[in-house]
Amino acid sequence: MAADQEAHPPPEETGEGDPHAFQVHLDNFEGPFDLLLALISKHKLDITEVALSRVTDEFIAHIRDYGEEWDLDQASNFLLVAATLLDLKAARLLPRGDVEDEADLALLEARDLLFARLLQYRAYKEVAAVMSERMAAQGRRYARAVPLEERFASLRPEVFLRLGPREFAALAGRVFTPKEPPSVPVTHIHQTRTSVKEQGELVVAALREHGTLTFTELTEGCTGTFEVVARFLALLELYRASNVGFDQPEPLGALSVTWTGGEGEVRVETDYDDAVDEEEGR
Amino acid sequence: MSAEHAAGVGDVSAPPTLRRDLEAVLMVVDQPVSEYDLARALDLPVDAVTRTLEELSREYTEQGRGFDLRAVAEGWRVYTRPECADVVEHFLREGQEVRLTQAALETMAVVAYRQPVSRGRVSAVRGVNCDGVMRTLVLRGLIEEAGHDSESGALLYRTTSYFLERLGLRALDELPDLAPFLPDDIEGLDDTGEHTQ
Amino acid sequence: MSAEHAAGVGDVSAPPTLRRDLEAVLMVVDQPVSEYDLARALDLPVDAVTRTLEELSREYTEQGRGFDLRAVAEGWRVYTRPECADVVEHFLREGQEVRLTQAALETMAVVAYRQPVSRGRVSAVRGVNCDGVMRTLVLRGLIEEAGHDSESGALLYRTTSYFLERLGLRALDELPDLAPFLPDDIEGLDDTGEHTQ
Repeated sequence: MAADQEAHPPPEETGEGDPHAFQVHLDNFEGPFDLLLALISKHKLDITEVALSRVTDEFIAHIRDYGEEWDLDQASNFLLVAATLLDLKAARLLPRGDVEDEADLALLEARDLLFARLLQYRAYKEVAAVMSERMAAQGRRYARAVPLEERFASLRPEVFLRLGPREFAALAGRVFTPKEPPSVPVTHIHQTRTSVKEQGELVVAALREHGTLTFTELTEGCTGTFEVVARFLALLELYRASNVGFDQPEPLGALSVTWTGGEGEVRVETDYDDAVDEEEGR
Repeated sequence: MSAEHAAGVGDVSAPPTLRRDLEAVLMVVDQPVSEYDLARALDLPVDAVTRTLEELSREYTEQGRGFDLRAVAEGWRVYTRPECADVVEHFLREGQEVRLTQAALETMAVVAYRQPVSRGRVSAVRGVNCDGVMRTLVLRGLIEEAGHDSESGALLYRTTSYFLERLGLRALDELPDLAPFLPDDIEGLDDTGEHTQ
Repeated sequence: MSAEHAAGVGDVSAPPTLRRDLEAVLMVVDQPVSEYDLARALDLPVDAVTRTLEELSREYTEQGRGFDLRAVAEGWRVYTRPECADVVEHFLREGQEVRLTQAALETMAVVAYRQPVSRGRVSAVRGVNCDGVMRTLVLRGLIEEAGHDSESGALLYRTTSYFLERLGLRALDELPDLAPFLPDDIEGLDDTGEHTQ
């Protein structure tokens, strides 16, 4: 039993991160919440805003490491969490004192929701550990289940099959039918891979041509959330470098973006780019 | 000696042979048997049966016996003591129970505390698709189908009595309380982790 | 009390846990066990084991327990005490029909259509360990051992005449053909339920 435990080590317990163990079990994470919890415990952090900002990069890096091995369900769940984390990180790129508009509030809500789900997941994970201990302890007890003594054999309680021969055969058919997991082609996901740099260049070109565009117009040609997020991040970078100006007359209204940069070459550099470039080059 | 014992334990209606008869019946069952079924077969009041079962269980422990009488899931059953597991495993030819994966344990935990619950809801809590794991848990007899949700029509699942037996519990309300594992401030969460307000 | 007992019974080399370990093993083995096998498993002298077994048997009688430890041809086994036979018979006769779980039904289906078949192969088809379920089906008299596989030496199982009776069939060849219940494209199935191509 001890050997079994070594062969299938459970992901780390919260609060007891062992960096070496973490490296070994990198591929064992089941779902984004599992990974986030492990990243947080690796840094011995509580689930706080600080924790999220510090683990975001590692989370994204982990997603990259998976390469093509994702199934659609897993990938979309991870992307959902990744998008939320990126949003939160993006919010921190905004100049200080600009945290009270609706978009920021929405981000705060997204953060709270992520926290809440993470906390809930952690609770179930911990109670699962309690169940595991109980099952292990109970598994050490063996129930008496022995054949009836001959004198009682004829008195055996009848077994109630609830099935006729045809139903029984139908059941057998179901059992013998191979269980191929439903598969959805995931190749199209990879076509949407992009980089902030690449999307930034498109944004710069479009703004230079038109001067002012709404965010909706800027993201019209996007083929997925991935590209929208990349263009949004690119805009934040351009804003930080004073190459664009934003105007949003009313909360939740259209966001218009105006080119304020010069004619010279503008490169959109972000800390996500290195990562994505590496991947593109692979 | 047994007669003295039984007289001291049971009420006036419990015959001195009750203790002995219960032990004999427990020797031939191959699944947990309820106090109710035992009382009916012996034609005795349930509370006399229950008291005697509890007394026997205590006695086995006090005498340091290698077996134990335990109330689990749907009734009482004789088990070996955990301390003797090594030598018992040597004699039971069946392979050891395969340990559940972490994913299966977590999924089972969500079903246990949220039952009856749909696969979609379990997946939402864990943040990952749980369909395959749920099927494994059904095959293992730990969870089972429990009808359809009246609103969404989604197939619902609940834990089985085998689940209780494997955990050594009598009933679902003996499951450890989830509250200590949850922080105080997320009581407004509904099943999907969203705030209800 | 148990420690005193063991010390008084065994020789100097018998550990105080011997009594407890023997009780545990005897409570769950599904056939009589010889002193020799017990001694080998516990790594103790045969005579220490034999003395302890005899002492336990005497003790159960003295305490008026409902069970009894007796040596038969092949070894030692726990039996119900003859005085309790009426109660046990009554309990068994009045007992309700046993409903099989889904896991048990599926396991039985694999045995029925693949017999003679080993536990390993049944587990492979169902995708989960079936050892415990197979044991239950044997106890229920629905399947039985059917010799060893000539190549692998694995123990094989087949269905019993009781199985046929419960299903309302006279012979195995009355089992409905499986083909209409299988998808068209899995004719190349091997025994493990996997595509051979």
